[in-house]
Amino acid sequence: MAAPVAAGEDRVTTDAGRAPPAIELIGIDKSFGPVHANKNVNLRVERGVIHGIVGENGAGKSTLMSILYGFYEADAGEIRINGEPVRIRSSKEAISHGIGMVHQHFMLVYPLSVLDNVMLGAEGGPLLANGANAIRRRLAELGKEYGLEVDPDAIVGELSVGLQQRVEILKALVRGAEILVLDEPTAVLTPAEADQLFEMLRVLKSENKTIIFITHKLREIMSLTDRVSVMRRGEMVATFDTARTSPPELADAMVGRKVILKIDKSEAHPGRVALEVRNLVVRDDRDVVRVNGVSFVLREGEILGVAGVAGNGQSELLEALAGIRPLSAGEILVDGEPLPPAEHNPHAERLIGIGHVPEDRHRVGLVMPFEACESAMLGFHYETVYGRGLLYDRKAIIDDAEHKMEAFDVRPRAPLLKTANFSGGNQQKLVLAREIERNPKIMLVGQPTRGVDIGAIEFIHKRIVAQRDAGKALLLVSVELDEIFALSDRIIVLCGGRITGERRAEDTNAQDLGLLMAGVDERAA
Amino acid sequence: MELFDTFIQIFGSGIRLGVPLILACLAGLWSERSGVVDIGLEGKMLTGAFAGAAFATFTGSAWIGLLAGVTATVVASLIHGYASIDQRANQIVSGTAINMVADGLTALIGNAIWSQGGRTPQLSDTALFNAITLPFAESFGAVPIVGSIYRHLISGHDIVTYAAFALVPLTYWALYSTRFGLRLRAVGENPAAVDTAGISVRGLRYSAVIICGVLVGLSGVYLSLAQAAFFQPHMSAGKGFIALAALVFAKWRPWPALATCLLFGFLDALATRLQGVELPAIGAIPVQAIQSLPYILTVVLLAGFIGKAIPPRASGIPYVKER
Amino acid sequence: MFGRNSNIMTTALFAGGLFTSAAYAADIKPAIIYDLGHKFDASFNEGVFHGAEKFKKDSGVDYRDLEIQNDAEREQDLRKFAKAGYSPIMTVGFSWATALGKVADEFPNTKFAIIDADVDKPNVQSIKFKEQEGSFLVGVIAAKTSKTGKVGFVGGMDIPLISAFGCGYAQGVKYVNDKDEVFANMTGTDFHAWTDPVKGGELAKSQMDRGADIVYAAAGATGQGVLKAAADAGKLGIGVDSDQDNLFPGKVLTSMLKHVDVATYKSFMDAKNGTWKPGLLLLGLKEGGVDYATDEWNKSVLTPEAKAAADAAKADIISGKIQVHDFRTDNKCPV
Amino acid sequence: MSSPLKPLPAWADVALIPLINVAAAFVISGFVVLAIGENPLEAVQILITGALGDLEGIGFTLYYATSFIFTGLAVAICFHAGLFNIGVEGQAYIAGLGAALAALYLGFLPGYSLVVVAIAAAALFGAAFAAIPGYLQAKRDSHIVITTIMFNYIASALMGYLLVDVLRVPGQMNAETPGFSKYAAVPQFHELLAPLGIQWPVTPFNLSFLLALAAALAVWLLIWRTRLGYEVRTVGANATAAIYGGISPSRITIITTLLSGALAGGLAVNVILGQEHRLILEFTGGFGFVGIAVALMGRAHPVGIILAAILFGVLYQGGDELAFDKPKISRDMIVVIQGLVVLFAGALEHMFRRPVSVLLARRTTQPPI
Repeated sequence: MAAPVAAGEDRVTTDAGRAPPAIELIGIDKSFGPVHANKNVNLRVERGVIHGIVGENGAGKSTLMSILYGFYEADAGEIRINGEPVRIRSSKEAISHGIGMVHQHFMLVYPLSVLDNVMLGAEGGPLLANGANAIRRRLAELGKEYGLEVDPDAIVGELSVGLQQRVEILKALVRGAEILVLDEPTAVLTPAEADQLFEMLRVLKSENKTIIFITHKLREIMSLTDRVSVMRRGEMVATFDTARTSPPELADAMVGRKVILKIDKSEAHPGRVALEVRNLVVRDDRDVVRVNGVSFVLREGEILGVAGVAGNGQSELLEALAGIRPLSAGEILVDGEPLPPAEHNPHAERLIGIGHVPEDRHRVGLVMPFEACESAMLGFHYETVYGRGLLYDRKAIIDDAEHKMEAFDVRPRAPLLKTANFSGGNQQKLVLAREIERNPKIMLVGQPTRGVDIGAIEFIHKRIVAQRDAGKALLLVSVELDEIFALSDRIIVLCGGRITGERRAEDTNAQDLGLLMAGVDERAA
Repeated sequence: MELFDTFIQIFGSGIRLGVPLILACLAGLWSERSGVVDIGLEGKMLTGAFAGAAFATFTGSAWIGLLAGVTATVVASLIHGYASIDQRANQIVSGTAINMVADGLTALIGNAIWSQGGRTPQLSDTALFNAITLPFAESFGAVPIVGSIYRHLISGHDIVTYAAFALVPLTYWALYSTRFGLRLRAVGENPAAVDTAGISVRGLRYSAVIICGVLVGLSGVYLSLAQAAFFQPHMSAGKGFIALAALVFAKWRPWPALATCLLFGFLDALATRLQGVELPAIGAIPVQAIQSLPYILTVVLLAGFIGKAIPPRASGIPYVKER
Repeated sequence: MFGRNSNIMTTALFAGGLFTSAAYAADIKPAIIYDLGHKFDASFNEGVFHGAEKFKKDSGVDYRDLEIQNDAEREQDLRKFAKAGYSPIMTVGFSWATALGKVADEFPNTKFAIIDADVDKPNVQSIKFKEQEGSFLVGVIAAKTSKTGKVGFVGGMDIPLISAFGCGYAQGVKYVNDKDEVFANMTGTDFHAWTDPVKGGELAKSQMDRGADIVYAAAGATGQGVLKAAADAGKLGIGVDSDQDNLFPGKVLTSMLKHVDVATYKSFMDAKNGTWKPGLLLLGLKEGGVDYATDEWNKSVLTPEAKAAADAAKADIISGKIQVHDFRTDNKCPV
Repeated sequence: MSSPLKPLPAWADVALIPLINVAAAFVISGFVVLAIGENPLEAVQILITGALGDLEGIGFTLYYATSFIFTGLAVAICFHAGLFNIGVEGQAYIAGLGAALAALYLGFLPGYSLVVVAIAAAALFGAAFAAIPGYLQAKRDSHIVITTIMFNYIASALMGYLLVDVLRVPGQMNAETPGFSKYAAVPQFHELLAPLGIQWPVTPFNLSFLLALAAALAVWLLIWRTRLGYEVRTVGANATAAIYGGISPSRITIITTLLSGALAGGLAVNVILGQEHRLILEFTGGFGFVGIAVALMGRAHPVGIILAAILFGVLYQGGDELAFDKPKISRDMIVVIQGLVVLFAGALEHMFRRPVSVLLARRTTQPPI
C-alpha cells in the first residue's frame, strides 16, 4: 500500500515552464457556529484533469466547494485561480473567474425551458431575444462538440434527471466555465446515465477543461479521475494519482484509523426470526426507486448492521420498515406473519412492539419546542400511563420522563426544559430512552450517534448491545463504519438500493466493506 | 339586436368594473411571481385611492393625485417587502396587517381632515380622470354591431382604463421577453437557482414589490379618481381579494388574468343589472349568488376540481441561503 | 341651501312655534344620530344636519351629532346619548326602528324621534313622509323635459320605502304621457346599497344606454354616482331628499325635496318650546313635507312649461284631485 | 452570513420582546393621534376613563372582550396546528345563522334549554363552515388562507341573501329576523343582578363572558393537557415528527378547524344571543379579524388571549367614548392600532430581537443560558 502524500503537495514535480494549477486552495478554514466544517484545507488542481474529491458524509467536501463557488466566504485561507490570488465573495465572481458548478440538488427552475434555464444570469442584454438566439446557437455547438444534445425548448421539469444534469453542465459551459465542479453528480443517476455523464466529462477534459468531481463512490473515482483527494472530518488527508492508488487504500484514507470504540460484547445468541423482509421496493418523494428488491432476516438477540454510503437506500429502507414510507412492492413479516397493510403505519407498529430511533432526531425524532417530557412520549402519547381519563396526568408524564432520563443519564435531568436546549448527545439519549424503555421486541435504529460526543457514544452503544443481550432484534443503520463494526453481529451492505453483500462481523474488515459499499459486487470482484 | 345592445352595455359596465381588478391582479402577479405573497392588495388599493383623492382635493390635479396615490402604495408595498424579504416574516400576517392599518388609517385621516366620516369632498372635474371619446365614436357608432362595439366598448373610457389594458401586454412582454422578467419568474420558483447564477434574490424581490406597489396604486387611484369622484372609507369593498382570487384563477399568467378580471367585472355588472329582475324560466336569481361566484369558482379551482392552480413554488417562503 | 325655494312653506309650517318660543324656553340637549351613509351624503342625512344647523342658529341651542359605522353600534350609541341626558334624540332612518324600540322603553323620560319609520312608543315621535307625492312632481317634470320619452329611476335598497319613490315617480311620468317608458333599478338589497356610487353610476349608464335622458336617484350617497353619470353623459339627473341641484350645476334637472331638515328643525324647536308631541307625523305636499327644487342652478334646464305642469299637479294633489298611490299600502304599483 | 444570535433568556422571550412589539404599535398609534392634531395623552385618558371609569364602561369593555376571547381562541387554536384561519369572521357570521334558526324554529323546547340548544347550534354551524376549508386544506391541499378569505365573502353573500330575501319579517324594511323569545337569550348581568339587589347598569355584558372564560380554560386544557392537544401541537411544531409519532396531520387539520369554527361561534353567541336577540346583517363587525391581533398579541396562549382581549375591549369601548368626545379620532383609530399590533407582534416579531439581545449581552456579565 502506497503511503498517502501530504495534502496539497504534488507528487508529480512541476516543470517551471508549466502552466500554474487551475485552482489552488491554501489553508481554507470555515466554521458554522460550533461545527468546524473545514480545517486548514489545502488543495491543488491541475488544469485539464479530472480531480476527484472523496470523503464520507459530513467530511466537508460540499462546504469546501461552496467556498470555491462564493456561496460562503472562508474564515481564513486563500484561493488562487491559474496562479492568481482571488477573492470570491459571490457566485457572480466565481462565474467571472470561469468556475461553474453542478450542485447536488440541481439549481434549476423546473417550469422554465432549457433555454431559459441556461440563459438565466447570462442573458446578454436587457432583452431576451438576441441573447436567446446566441445561446440557442451556442447550445447547438456544445451539443455537437461534447455530445450534450438537449432540446432547448423542452421544459426542464419534464426532463429525466440525467438530462436535467446535462442542462446544469450546459449552464456552466455557456457561461464559459473552464473549471467545472460537480457535487455528487451520480447520486441521482441510473448507472447508464452515470456512464453517459462520464463520457461527457472525458470529452470536456479532452478540451482542456478542469473538472472537480465530488463523490463517495470509489468505483467512480477509479474509473474516471486522474487524481483524487481524500477528505475526512473537515480535513484534507491525502491526494493520490488515481493510477497509483487502489480502492482499499482510498477506503482506508476515507475511514481513517479512528479509535474504534471497544464494546465489551459477548457472543450473540440469535434466536428465531423476528423480522423478515422480502423483495422490498421503496420509492422516495420524487418517485425514484431507492430500495430495489431487498430481502433479509433479522433474528432475536442479534444486531444486524446495514452499512453503506449515505444515500444508497438505507434511509428509505428504515422509513419503510417503520411504517412511515409506503412499500412499492415486497412484504414485511413480523414473527413470521405478514404485516397487514392496515398495520403498516407507525402507530400500529409501535403497538406490536417495533421501536424506531429515526436517523434525524431534529427533523423527525423530537419536537424541538416541546418540553423534554413531551418529546419523551412522542408516539406513545396515547398510552394510559400518561393519564387514564380525558386529561393527561402531568405528574405521570414528568415522572415517566424523569425515569427515562435517569435510566439513560440524560443531562440536565430537567423534564421541563425545552428539548432544543439539550445537547445533541442528550437529545439522542432521550430518543433512545423513549424507544428502549417501552421494551419493543424489534428495534430499528438509524444513525444512533450522529453528532454525538464521545462519552455519549459509548453510553449509547452499551445500551444497544444490552438490548441485544436481552433478546431483542435490532436493525442498525449507520454510515459510520466503525459503529457498524463495534455493534453488529451481522452486516449487510447496501449500494444503489441493493444488497451488495452480507458478512459476519468477525469475518470482515473495513477494506472488504469499503469495496461492497463502493458497489464492487462480490461476485464481480 | 336589443339583446346585443344589452350585452354590449353590460360588457361595457363589466370593463369599467373590471379595471381595478386588472390593475390589482397584475400587481399581485408581479409580487407573487417573485415569491412574495401579497394578501395586502385590498389595503394597498384603499391606500392608493385615499392618497390619490386627498392630493387631488388639495391640488385640484388628477395627475398629482395619481402620483401621490402610487407613492403611498409603493411605501405600503415596501413595508410588506421589508417584512417579507428582510425580516423573513410570515407574509400572510404581514399582508393582514397592511390591510388593517390601511383600512383604519385612510378613514381616520380622511375624517380628521374633512370631518365627513372619512370621505373626501366631491372632486371637481379637473381633479378626475374623465372619459375620453375616441375619434369618430359618434359617427362611426351608428354602424351596427361594429360601430356599437367601438362606441360603447372601446371608446369612452378614461386614461387609467386604457393604461390598464396596455399594461397587460406590457406585463406579458416584460415577463417573457426581458431579462428582468426571466429572472423574476425564476426567483419565484427557485431562488437558490437565481442566487447561484450570481443574481441578487433580494434585489429582484424588492423590484417586484415596488412594481406591485405602482400597479395596485393605479388601481386605487382609479377607484377614487375615475370610477367615483371622491374617496370613501372601505371603498375597495373586497376588490383586492377578488383580484387575488382572479390571480389564482388565472394561474399567475397575464392574459388569463385579464380574461378572469373581465369575467369577474362582467359578473359584477350582471349582478347589478339582475337586481330584482325575473328571468324567464329561472325566476329571480339572487344577486348574491352571482356576486359570490368569483369566490366559489376560486375555491373550486384551488381544490383541484377543475384543473389545479399551482402557485409559484417559492411564493410565501422567505429565502435563506442553505448550507 | 336650507329652505331656498320653500321658505314660505317652512315659515307657514311652524310659524307658531317660532313666535311662541320665548315663553316656554326650556333647556334642552338635542342630539342626532345619522344613518349609515354618512352625514354629508348631500342627501338624506345631510338634510337633517341642515335642519339642526338652522335650529342652532335660530335658537342658540347647540346639539350633538354622531355618525355610526356599522349596524351593530346602533343600540349602544342610542343608549349612550340617552344616558348622557340628551333629549330629544333624532334618529335618522328606518334602520333605527328596532334599536329605538328597545332603548325608548329604558328611558321613558327621554324624547326620541325617528324619520321614515313608525315606532309606537309614548316617548317617540315618528316622522314619515309622502315621498310618492314629491316623486310624482319630479316625474311630471321629467316627462315634460324628456326628449326620448324614456326616463330612469335608480333606487337604493330594494325596500317598500324606495319603491314608493319609484312608484310615485312613475305615476307622475305616466300622468303626463302614458306612452313614456320608465326604467327602474335598485342598487342592492342591504345597507351597502346606500353607499355605492359606482354601482349607482353603472345603473344610470345602463338606463341611458337604453335611451333614458333623465335619471332620478333615490339612493342616499349612491345617488351621487347616478347624478355624476348623467352629468358626464350630457344627460340630466334628478336629486333626492336635499336640494342636489348644485352638485352638477346645469346637469341636475331638479331635486325631490324631502324636508327632513324642516322636520328636524320643528321637532327640536317643539321640544324647546314645550310643544313636542309623540306619535306619528305624516308629512306630504300639503304639510310642506315634500316638494321639488327650483333654484339658480337648475333654472337653465327646468323649462317654464315643465314647472307650470308640476305646479298644477301640486295644486291638484293638495286639493285631492289627484290621488297618488302609496306603494307601501299594498306593495303594488298601479303603473 | 450573520453570526447566529445567542438565545435570549426566557423572560425576555416570553415577556420583554412581545411587550416591546406591542409598545411599538402603541407608540406609532400615538404619533398618528398627534398627526391628526390631538393630544395622545389626553386621548389615552379619555379612552381609559371611558372603558374602565364606571361600571357601565366596564360592562361594555367586558362585552367586547367576550367576543375577542372567542375569536382570539379560534385563531389561536389553529396557530397551534400551524394553520392560519382568516375566516373567523365568516364562521362567526354563519354561526349566528345557526343560533338564529335554533332560536326561531325550536321555540317548543322547554324553558332555557332553548338557549343551550341555540348555543350548540352556533358552535355547530361555525364548525361546519370552518370544516370545509379545513377539509380542502387537509385532503386537497388548497391553501387555507385563500379559501378562508373566499369563505368570508361567501358567508357574507349567503347571509345577505337569507336576511334580505328569506328570514326578513314581511313588510319590515330592515334586513333582520324577528326578535327571539326570552328563552333564547343569554341573560345579561344587569338582569341577573337586579333580583339580588345589585344595581348593575344596563349593558350588553352577558353570561357569554363566563362561557368565554370557560372556553379559554377548555382550550388551555385541550392544548396542554389532552392527547388531542398534544397531537395538535406536534403537527403545528413539526409535521414530520407527527407522522413519525403516528399522528395524521390531515386528521388534525380537520379537527382543529372544526374546533376553531365552533369557537368562532362564540362571537355569535355573545352578540346575537347575548345582546341583539335577533339576527342582523354584519353583526360580526370585523371582530373576527380582531381575533388575529388578539391571538398574536396573546401569543396563542389562553391567558395571553384573555389579557389581550380585555385590552382590545378597552380599546373598543374607550375608543367609542373617544370618538364621541373627539370626533377627529374616529373609531377607525382602533382598527389602526389593531393593524399595527399585527404588524409588530406578528410580521415584524423578530425586528427588535437582535437589538435586544445585543443590549442584554452587553448588560449581563454572564452569557445567558
